[in-house]
Amino acid sequence: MSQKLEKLIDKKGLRLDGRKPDELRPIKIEVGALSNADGSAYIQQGKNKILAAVYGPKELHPKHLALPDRMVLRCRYHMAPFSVQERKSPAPSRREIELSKVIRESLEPSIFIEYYPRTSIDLFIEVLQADGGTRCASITAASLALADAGIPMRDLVAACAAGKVDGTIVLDLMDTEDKVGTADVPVALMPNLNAITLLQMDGILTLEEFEKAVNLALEGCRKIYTMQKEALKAKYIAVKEVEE
Amino acid sequence: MSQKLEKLIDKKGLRLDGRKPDELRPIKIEVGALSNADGSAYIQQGKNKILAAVYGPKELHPKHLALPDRMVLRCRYHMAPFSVQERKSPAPSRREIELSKVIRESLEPSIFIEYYPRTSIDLFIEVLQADGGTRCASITAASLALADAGIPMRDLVAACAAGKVDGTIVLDLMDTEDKVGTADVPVALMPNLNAITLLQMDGILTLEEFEKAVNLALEGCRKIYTMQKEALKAKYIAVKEVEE
Amino acid sequence: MSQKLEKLIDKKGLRLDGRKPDELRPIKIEVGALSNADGSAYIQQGKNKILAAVYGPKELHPKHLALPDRMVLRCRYHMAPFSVQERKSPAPSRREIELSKVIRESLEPSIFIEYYPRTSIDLFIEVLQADGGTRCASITAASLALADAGIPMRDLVAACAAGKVDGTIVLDLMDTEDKVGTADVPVALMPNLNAITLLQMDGILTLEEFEKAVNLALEGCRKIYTMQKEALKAKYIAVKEVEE
Amino acid sequence: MSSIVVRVKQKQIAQLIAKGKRLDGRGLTDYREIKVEQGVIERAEGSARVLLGMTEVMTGIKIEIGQPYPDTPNEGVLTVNAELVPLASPTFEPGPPDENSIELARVVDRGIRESKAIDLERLCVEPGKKVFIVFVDVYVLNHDGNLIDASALAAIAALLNTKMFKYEIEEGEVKIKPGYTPLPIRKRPIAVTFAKINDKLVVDPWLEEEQIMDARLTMTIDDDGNICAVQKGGSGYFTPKQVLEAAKIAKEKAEEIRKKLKW
Amino acid sequence: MSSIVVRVKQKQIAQLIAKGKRLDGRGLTDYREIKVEQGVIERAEGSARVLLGMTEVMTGIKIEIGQPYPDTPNEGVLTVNAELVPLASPTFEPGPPDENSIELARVVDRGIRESKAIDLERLCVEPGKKVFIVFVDVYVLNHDGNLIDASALAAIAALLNTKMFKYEIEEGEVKIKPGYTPLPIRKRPIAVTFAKINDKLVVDPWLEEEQIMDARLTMTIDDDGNICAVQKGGSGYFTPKQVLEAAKIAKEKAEEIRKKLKW
Amino acid sequence: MSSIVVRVKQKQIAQLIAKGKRLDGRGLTDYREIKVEQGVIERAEGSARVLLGMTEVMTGIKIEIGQPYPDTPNEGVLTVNAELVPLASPTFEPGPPDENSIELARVVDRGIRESKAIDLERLCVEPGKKVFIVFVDVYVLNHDGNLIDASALAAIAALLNTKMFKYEIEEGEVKIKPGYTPLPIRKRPIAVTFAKINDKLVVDPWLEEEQIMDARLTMTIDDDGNICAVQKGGSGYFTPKQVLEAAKIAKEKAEEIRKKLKW
Repeated sequence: MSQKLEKLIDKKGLRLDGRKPDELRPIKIEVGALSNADGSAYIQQGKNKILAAVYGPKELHPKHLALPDRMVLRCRYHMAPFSVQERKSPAPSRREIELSKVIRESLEPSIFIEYYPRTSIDLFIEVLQADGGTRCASITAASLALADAGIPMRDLVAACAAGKVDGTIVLDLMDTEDKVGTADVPVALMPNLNAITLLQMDGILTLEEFEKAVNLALEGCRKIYTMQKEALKAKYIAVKEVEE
Repeated sequence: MSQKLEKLIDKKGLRLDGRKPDELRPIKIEVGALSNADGSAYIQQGKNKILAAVYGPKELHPKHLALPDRMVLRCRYHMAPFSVQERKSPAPSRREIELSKVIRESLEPSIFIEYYPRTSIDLFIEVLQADGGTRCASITAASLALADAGIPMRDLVAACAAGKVDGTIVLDLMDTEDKVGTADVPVALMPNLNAITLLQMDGILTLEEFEKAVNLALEGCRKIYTMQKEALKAKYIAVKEVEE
Repeated sequence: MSQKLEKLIDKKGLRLDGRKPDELRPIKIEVGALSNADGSAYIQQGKNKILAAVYGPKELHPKHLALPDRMVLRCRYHMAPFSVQERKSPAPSRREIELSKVIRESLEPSIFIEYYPRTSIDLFIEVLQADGGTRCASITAASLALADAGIPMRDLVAACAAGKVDGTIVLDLMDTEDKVGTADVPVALMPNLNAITLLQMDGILTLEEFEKAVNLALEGCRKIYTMQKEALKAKYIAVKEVEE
Repeated sequence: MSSIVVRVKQKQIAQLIAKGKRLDGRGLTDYREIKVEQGVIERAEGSARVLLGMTEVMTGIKIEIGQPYPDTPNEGVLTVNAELVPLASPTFEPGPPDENSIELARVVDRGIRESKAIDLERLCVEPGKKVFIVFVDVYVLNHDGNLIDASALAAIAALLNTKMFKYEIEEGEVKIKPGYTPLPIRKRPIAVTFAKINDKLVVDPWLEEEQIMDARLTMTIDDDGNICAVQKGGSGYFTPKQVLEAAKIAKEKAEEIRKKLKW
Repeated sequence: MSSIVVRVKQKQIAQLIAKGKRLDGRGLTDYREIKVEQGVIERAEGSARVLLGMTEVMTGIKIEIGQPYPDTPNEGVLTVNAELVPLASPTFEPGPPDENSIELARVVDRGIRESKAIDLERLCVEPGKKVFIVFVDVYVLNHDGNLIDASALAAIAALLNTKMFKYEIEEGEVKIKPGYTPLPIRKRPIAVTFAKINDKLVVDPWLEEEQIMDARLTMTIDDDGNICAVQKGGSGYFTPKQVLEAAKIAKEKAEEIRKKLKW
Repeated sequence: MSSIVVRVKQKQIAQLIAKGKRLDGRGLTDYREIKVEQGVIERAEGSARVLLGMTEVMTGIKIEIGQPYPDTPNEGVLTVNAELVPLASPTFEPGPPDENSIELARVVDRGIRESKAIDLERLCVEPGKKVFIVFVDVYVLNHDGNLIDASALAAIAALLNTKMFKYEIEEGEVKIKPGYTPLPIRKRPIAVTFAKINDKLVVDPWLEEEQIMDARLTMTIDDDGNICAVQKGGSGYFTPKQVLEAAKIAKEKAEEIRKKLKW
């Protein structure tokens, strides 16, 4: 985060795209977007466009990686070369490898991994267009893809970032705010269990600001959770209608 | 070896660091330097600082690499990025791959490899600071790490180089002598068996000079052998004292 | 294919090396050129110099890649670093990976792959000097290497390109014609079965020109087929003479 | 599906084709429904999404300034890459491109390059030193057969949709100016792929047809009805007659499909 | 140790923690003994060795001249790399960095970068063309738990110890002059890591605690008591209350640990 | 061959050697038949093919213009690479160079470099900026033992055969002129390899001898009879006496072999 002098919040307290500090970007979620995957979801959050797909549970190869008492969740977060301003090489970057890990660890607490010993689930996330907050939007979509695949889960995981921009704590930073702002705090939550499964931060915050940012992000997670449930319902109703 | 005109030996016959031609650099050896390894040793020789660690004997994966009648010794010689003047990439260089091979082949003759069929020993060497003669110092330390791990051995392997500098055959070349000198002859020896287990040379030597250099290096090996045994003894006494 | 204005066909209708449009370059074939391989062949076609070697049939490792009802043919087409004008890195290029695939698929139809379930054959092709048309010459040699290894086959595969140069459809393009010409159509044929097993094209041709080029290439394949059979015979006679 | 059910179905597909019919009701030379959406990724210089039945391919174009190849100092550079993204099929694995994705990229590349679809000379900024590099990234999102035709179509659709930034040269440095110009496109090559099943040719094979085909043949056709690229694939063969028959059908089909493109 | 003994011991560790005690006698928010040795590798521009109990990390700093990033033409470049050297643990394998060493490097990097510990603008030699590149190589030599805190401490200790060569620019070329200046350091970020075991937070987990922890939380704190980096790890979760409690403890602990550094 | 037959044969080889004889009739210090063919690849700047019995190695030389190493700004660059091409032996695998091919390349490299066989200073085009890079690519085509001697011989044979293009410098750019000059070669280093079997030294081991040897020793000798490179390999050892004996034999053998080279 570099502190260049751009005005990210105007006199009325509104952000570059007209949002209030505690307002989410427009979100569109579609469950079951891909026909080959066992479960899938597509999310648009601002200009983010992200697909998540789940294959499994299935036998794990090579077998010596299988665990006798639990399933193995594998996760690949990947950005399309054309998803960002400068073309990204398709080889996984260090950033993508770290995000694959923290996304996996944000979803593992939600899965009854002990139900399927010796198996694996593969979770693939493709960022087709990136606009800040891709890790959170990816988690939101990936959790729905897991549900769509029929994996038994404790709760859905909803994710959202808060941060500090022009001295104000704001919700759901878009790309410019992420790059020019002072801090970014991505959070993932299982709302029913009040359990934070992802927490990162970069930037500079006092303890008080940090507390405020975490609480605002948690609020955002809860709003997104409602949308997740609607998206799931929409698919089930659609399926039911087709079946009838 | 490039032949630049620098004076490496002064009028009194002394070298840049004040040593006589047949004098070793100061050597400090510590056996059992690392707590996780099954055996380990640390050596300082001049400004060389090198750690060696042994894990094993243990089952070999993948199993089709295991040998029915002997153990497999695997060896990785590796330099820390900050060990040399210009930062070294952590990926193994061709030089490191060759040295891993010749170091392994200098130690194999000392191990009763037929005692542990189907198993492997992993030997890891990390050069934390390099000052010429790292392969020899690595062998000296690695042989102690094997002994510290309780691997049954025919003899310790002690290693030392000799070379030609300003027309003189000298012992234990340091970095500048290695780079500016005319020849370098690293040698490893099992003193009790009079067995040379490493021998390399680069530079230009007549047959007579070569013979002189090999003999000087062998002398160096025997001196180092004494220090190896003292270092082993020091550890056993220390252990005994702790136990009592 | 770039269209630079060079005269590739002279007033008499002859090409840079004096050939008529429908004439092959001089071809020399030797079966059994390498002693370690189970089958091998060497071809010179113009300045192309290519070796093909076959190892197998043999057990396939790792075993999960083996097929219960057929053999697996693996193929590596590779160019020596010194085979071309600018040194080629020894790591396989994308072009080499594609050619390995199409060469393999041009030979598979000729092998009774169902005769050896669970096994594999490794086919290695090394281009020592390249002069245009290496993929066809490689197929011609590789098919002989398979025969030399005693693999049961439906027919030999003979390969040859045709193309368009200075407005004329010509046979067996050499390097300059390939680079400066308008189109190149490599074809592989099992002559006894009238079966086209390789067909590619780059350049621009009308449907009529394409038909003409394919037919000319097929003629070339049939001529090469005759040479293949002679080369096989030559080896058997030589072997017989040695045995007697 | 159990493997017995699979084999019964495969037999049925093959038998129907022998009678000139297909399991999904198409005629032997019919394509599945084709949808082309151009301009789907705002952040890319050009983009398109193609649906060929259930096969889905997205292509994005990025443009950078870089060095020309030494042998074409006055021409921009075209680079085609294809990713068989693992979310598209249980048979796709993460990792560097395998032979299938490399072949796919190279067949798409050949159609664009050999038809001279892009006027590469107009992409030269400073001869021998600076040119535009056009990255065509083919991204397969759902694999239900015939990836070549879908990818080639998505690639040319994205190129037709591509806008380049304007620039001027100031003291040897490229300065970006406001505004855009379209990429100079001259031709719209279309790939038409055939599968050989039971000795018949069928156009636009879907996944289950690909699994039982003997061999595959792709003809790429330019706006003038010329052939600009051919690729045979698979472990079977074609007769010379089949090859020429395929060329004729490809010419007709390419003309139909080309109408789906906005220019 | 047999796996039964291991499980009995793990149970014991967890039960003790539930009662506010730890197997090695520490309180829940106590660190193991910390030793910091700065300047251990003469050949490096800066170096340090940190012992955190039996965990041992060495960090070396190398400085080279290279190109700035296009978006920060006036700033030097910071590059952090971490190697989980195989001699440090039977669980470390030789090979390119895995997700654990990449995460470790990136968490250490974030603390230094976000706290603006290095004045990168003073590392610019020629704007847009030449800057100093600071390589921070974290080398884990013995793994007994809490690698993040040991590595972050070794990194800032090595940076504080770093001397840069002096230079002048002659006809566009950098000429090295005799003498050294210290690297311009402004802040000393300290990472404080918590493990959650039996729903309690413990500070500075050692290896056996890490093996049974539900989740891990690292807070990096700068000289002013601000948070400059946070990282949650592991397959468990934290309650919002635990997160805020951890932030408060981290602030106190960071102040204590910072005293170990020579500046 | 069944493994019993193999073992009987190996025993026979070892027993014969103890008596000073070899299975193929050679004396202990005899080489197999050596054939050297220089100039076999017209497209390469230099090339040679060496047959050592059934061992076959081809070496090609390519020359490019590139940057010198920073510490030798006035010298051309020598790069030796060795490929154990998989068609040469059932034990060679495709893929990046393994430790055996790296050792092979580095031993060949050392002989050329340490004997100062190439006058690298005459390969400098523009000090510190442009020099000739000499790529020596060793290509093993059939492996029947003693790859080092065959490769070293093929490398120097190819270098002796190498012609460099002429050039002039016009406005800082290298312009190629018609005509060629030979590469400036000063020395012809020859590698002589010994196997230790049953405590005896044999020269030029073939494959079956290598399979039972205890250790391997290579001495590289220049035109003046000096030693310029030594490499011990294998899991066995040599006595000091054996090493000095080997050096003497190597000197004689190198002189014989050098006669095979056209200069």
